[in-house]
Amino acid sequence: MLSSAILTGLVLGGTYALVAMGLTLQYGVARIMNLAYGDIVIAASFAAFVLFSALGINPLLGMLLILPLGFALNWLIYAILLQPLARRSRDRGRLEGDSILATFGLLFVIQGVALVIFGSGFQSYNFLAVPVNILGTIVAANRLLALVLAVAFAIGLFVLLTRTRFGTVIRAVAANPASAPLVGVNVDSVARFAFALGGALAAAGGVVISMYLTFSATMGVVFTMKALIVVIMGGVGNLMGALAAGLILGLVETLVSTYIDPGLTLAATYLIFLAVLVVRPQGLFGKATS
Amino acid sequence: MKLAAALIALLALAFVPSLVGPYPLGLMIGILGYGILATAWALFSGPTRYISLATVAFFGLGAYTVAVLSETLPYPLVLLAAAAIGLVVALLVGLATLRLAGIYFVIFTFGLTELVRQLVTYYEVNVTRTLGRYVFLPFGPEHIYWQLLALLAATLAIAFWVRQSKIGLALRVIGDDPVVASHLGIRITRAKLTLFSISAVIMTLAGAIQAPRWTYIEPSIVFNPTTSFLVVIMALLGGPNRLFGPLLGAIPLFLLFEWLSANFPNHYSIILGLLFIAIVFVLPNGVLAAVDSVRARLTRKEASA
Amino acid sequence: MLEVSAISLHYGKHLALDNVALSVADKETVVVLGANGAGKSSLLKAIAGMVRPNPGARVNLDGVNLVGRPDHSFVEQGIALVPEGRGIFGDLTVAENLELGAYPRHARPHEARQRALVLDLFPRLGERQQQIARTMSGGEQQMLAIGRALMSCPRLLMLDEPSLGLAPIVTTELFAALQRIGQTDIALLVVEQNVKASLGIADRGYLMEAGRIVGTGSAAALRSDAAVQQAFLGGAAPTAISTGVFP
Amino acid sequence: MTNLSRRTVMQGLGVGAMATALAGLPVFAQDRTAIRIGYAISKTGANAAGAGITTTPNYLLWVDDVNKAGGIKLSKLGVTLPLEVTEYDDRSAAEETVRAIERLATQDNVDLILPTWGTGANLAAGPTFDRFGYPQLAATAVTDMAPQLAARWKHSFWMLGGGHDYANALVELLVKQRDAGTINNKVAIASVADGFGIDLSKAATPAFTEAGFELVYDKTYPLGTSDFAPIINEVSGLGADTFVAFSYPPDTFALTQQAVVADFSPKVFYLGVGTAFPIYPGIAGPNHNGVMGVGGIDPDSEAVAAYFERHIALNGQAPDSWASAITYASLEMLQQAIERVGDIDREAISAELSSGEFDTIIGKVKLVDNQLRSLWTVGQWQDGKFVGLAHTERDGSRDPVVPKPDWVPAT
Amino acid sequence: MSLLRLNNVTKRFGGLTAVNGLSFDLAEGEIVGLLGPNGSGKTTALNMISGYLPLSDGSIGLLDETISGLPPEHIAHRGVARTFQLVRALPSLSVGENVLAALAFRKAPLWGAGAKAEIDTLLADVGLGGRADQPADSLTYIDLKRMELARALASDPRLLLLDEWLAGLNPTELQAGIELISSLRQRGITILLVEHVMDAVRALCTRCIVMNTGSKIADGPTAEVLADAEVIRAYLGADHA
Repeated sequence: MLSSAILTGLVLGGTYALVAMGLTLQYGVARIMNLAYGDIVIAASFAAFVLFSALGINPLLGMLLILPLGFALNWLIYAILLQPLARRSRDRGRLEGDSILATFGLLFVIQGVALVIFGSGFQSYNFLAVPVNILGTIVAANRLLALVLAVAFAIGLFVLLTRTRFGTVIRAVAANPASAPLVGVNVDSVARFAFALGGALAAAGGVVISMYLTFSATMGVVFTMKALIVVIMGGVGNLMGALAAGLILGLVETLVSTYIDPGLTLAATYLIFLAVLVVRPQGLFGKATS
Repeated sequence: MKLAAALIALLALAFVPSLVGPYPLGLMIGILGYGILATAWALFSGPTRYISLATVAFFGLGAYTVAVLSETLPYPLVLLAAAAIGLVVALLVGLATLRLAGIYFVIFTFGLTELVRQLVTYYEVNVTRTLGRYVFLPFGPEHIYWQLLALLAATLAIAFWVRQSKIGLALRVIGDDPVVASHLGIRITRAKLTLFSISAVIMTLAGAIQAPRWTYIEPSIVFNPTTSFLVVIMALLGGPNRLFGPLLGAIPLFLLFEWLSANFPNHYSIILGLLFIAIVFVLPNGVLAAVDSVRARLTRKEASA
Repeated sequence: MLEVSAISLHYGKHLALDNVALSVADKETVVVLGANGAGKSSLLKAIAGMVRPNPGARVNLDGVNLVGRPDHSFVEQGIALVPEGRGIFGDLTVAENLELGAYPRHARPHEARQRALVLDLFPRLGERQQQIARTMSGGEQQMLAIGRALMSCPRLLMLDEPSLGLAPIVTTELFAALQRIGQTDIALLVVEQNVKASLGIADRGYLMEAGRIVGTGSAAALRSDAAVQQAFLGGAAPTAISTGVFP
Repeated sequence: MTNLSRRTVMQGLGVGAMATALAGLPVFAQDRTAIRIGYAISKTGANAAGAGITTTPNYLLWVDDVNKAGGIKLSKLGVTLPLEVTEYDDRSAAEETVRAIERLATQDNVDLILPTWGTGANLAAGPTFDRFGYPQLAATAVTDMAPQLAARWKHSFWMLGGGHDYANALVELLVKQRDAGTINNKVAIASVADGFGIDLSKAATPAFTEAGFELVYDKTYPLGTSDFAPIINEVSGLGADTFVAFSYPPDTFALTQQAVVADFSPKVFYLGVGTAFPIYPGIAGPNHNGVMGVGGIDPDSEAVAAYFERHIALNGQAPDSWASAITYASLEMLQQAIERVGDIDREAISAELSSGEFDTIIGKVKLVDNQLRSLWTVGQWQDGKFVGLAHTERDGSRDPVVPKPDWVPAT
Repeated sequence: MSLLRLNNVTKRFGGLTAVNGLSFDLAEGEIVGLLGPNGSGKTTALNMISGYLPLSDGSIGLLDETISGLPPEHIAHRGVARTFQLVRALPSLSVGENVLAALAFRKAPLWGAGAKAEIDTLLADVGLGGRADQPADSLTYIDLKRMELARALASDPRLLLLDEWLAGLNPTELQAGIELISSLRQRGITILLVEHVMDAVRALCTRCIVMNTGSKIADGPTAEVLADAEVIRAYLGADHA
């Protein structure tokens, strides 16, 4: 029972981590507090849905198309919409305020376009809803996929960030963008790349969750908030933090549901989130600022 | 002189319900509601720059207090109880968030709102076995309007007083540099808690007063996180560090929402979103700052002419 | 090598630089002296491309005007700046900071050579390769900042008050290191308040006041000039400079 | 439209008190070129999905049907007039709903106002409809308070019953199955902690207990839950032949998927809102067969079949098999009431709605104390249709298939 | 009687001991230099005195009272004011408001008209006369330092902690700065000065305390301390001895 609950929790946590990972990159490196993040996730879900139901393209193959599209779209969003704001305000507080306002607008635009195209109804389809038996616990393959992808992305990005020169450049921009030009780093293009990569990860999350979650055009904000919770709990800009926080939230939710009361799952996740911040104001893996 | 003008304006506004129809009155109620929330929000968040998303937590608690107590207590006592509950929760929240800053504070306050909503839901579902509650108070829109008008006047008066007072200066110092603040002898915790509580009590009352307008209260109605976001946007748009800034942010935005949802019900989202983006680019420092700069340009032109 | 002319810069309404011109020859060490607020830092930032001067300005490196290019491209042309406050990547290790120093394309092939040079100049950085930069002392951070700049194979290295806040013994070490750098192919442009020490390693100097260059001369001449002695080594009112000692 | 709204905004600024006074003037018959219908509906926000399935398409269909047929005949005025629509987005907020109705009633002076989607919003709108004397045909509100509300607001009509109706019908149906020996005595219930789930579970829990069932699981889960593995895992080990979820659409779909994955295939699998949605068979695949849920239609009714066809033709999607038909029927009632009154006299129309008998796609309908009592309460997917098994007034046209077919594992 | 007494003051950050068993006394009216290499623990010591950092061990007394363990605002109210190594202006306030912030929250607060006169006096004292209404973020580096000093003085301190207040000044400015600090002695303010500018230390300090790697290595009259062999080895270097 316990092992089953833990496994189920980890699988759920994988979804949370997967959805949050792109946001931590966008916020940590490009310093964009992206309130439209969840709508990118939903947009990718719709794309996967269309490919699957209209063209019969397997979502896993669809990902090969949707990920680059997500990258390109977010690249454009940054270049057109956010880069001027970032240039205008080199200090962090100002950019935070501006990016909240601008991406709040973007949220409505993406949601509005989705509403016009797809209407407001629920969309859902089934893919990979096959049982996988792990140590006697049955989990759905599509949910397991989310966990596997979350772990793979986290490790892959971790290696990219810590073991390559380009990764060091990205971390340098994240830590001290004002100094980056001194070593010849084009902050704009690194931030744009990080934002676009974050967008591609969001798209990956969107494709995977569309295989098992019901979604609608107006649901993006749900994912934005969940992702923000995970990112903040893990510590801004920290991929491993996002992974850990996602898994912890999944575990807490499942354990509370199994052993206490399903009615308290969300209360428990918020409680654990708040408790973490009260004890560690910079998040699980964040650096103390002083 | 200014005081007299303010009182005359207040008096004039008090006669609005007898002059206009129900729909304009409804608009005024909406504007007052958001104007109060935005002004109260800026009371704390303007000088300290702590962006709080807990607005709707207090708003919702106010509404729920009315829903729970309106049958058993006389109305003034219900409002008093709402204020007291808002105060207690504000103190708890304030103490919990003392060490948080920046985005951590923002999302913490959001999480807190959701926690309050979840706990209220759980309590209602498992203890009272109902979710929605009904508020049948004998109030028409004009009664709600008058109460909101009084609350807005009080909020502006408090905001005015805070700006003149030592505590207002203390908050600005804290917002700039809390380390310096403490070394100058400012009791940071006390200053922050005081203003956060005042702001929260006002928000709670705003929720309490508007509850009878909906008849039916349930968590998804009164703890709607969109409200918190809108309040932040309105205050930022108007300029959170000016007395009338938040109010002047609330009015055009509210009317804009109304106009768009009426004229473009099917493309509301897209147009609104584009307008938001345009605002960020065109009015980078808020409406009042833009008005100021236009005025400055005009005076310069006059001077040179 | 470096010819700067007609640099003016506004911060809002404030005129920080007023039609400044200066030059640095190959391998030369040049120091800029002046009161706080005279515009020395702004000048270095303008030359390094960190701020964009008013139209008409020229920052010519071997005859090519760099003004208007993006900020990050200046270091690729061979102009490295060690800014005030050092600007190191505090969250990264010493080794990573140095690695980033060699990020400009032209510097990458020479990374190993430059690292050897830096570690020879500042042996302490070698001992601390894996340390997080932020946790080092002020003197070590300054060395790292200089080392990182050297990693970019600069032709011109600019330093903004490198000795600020450093203990006397570290200041001595620092100027010794700068002197060694000055003896290589690298030209130095230094802004300093430590007039004695900086003139000690410099070939030439400029005097700045209120955003303008008000005088220039060889280091030896400046050192021995009575008016400079008075203005910068105690006693006289700053107006002594503005009377134009070195027309 | 644009001019009107600009004027409205001006008034909001407190400038146009005069205009408001003028706007109160009655519209004379000879000016009339259309019957003006207004509604505020959730096009964005949390309620948009529900409204987009059940409410908006039916409003569009009804307007289309009426106008294609030439309009509504106002015999007292001697004209037949088409419908003209003013629509707003209430953004899923009660405050907006209330204000939009004020606007429709006093600013736009529409002839009739159609209600928004959802229980909470309809309750919130109640006093405002009442204040302006507009009939409110609440077709998507489930509340046990309906009798009291109908008494309080004379112009309100509650078309979808209360939690007790659905819970009792389900229990009654299951009692028969148990007594026949088809299912065992154990029942597991999971309810969404939101208005609908609580209303139903509050009614169902005592009903099951009184009927002698053993409730092996009876818990709520929060709105917005996305993973039901813990609940399904726990319930599957409890030996209940009957699983009941008073759930919302996303939960309904996720519960189905999870039950299939976990191979938890109880003999009775009953889910709340969403089972009756046209996309349910698409999501559940072959496994939709035999799943029970709230609502239902009469599969043998030609009127319903024709309604489905028209709905698909206009909206590109099928209606749901619960509240959609009720919504459409409520509009037919409204239309017939108007024609019988022969004028836009809202008092008379309300009175007719209260007392008259109407011929609708769900059959002959007569309200009892302003409530529609003739409702399909339990439905089941059989042969591609969500057929009604239990009805508040007549016998079910179909027998329940119990046990339902075993899940077909996904491939 | 001593004004300030540090007794075995120790600060550990994780495994690192930044200040190790530091003890010294300051007599009322003294100007004392606190010297030492970068990273030797001087600023950490100041931070503990002002209450910004809690002590790991030891105690700090001001007059007869133990102040260690008190928060900064309480220590400020007992008469300790400071400046910061990197100037910390309050950028969104005006110059005058920067000073007012100290006046308004000190132990004997000033507010309103009385405060205004005091602001003008203090600003004039540091050479910023007539600039009260200017925004603080428009000041140059040296003027920010002046403003920060005026703000510290506005707290009406007994003990003033100056953390490299003279750093980054050119020789002329330095001369003016030294005179300004020297004039504070006449107000009866005791000053503890962390400084690397030896000319200033020699000109101002009657006594110096030198730290190295967290511990005190010398304490005595300035001339003696600066001639001390260990101080020369660890801090001054042969050139500056």
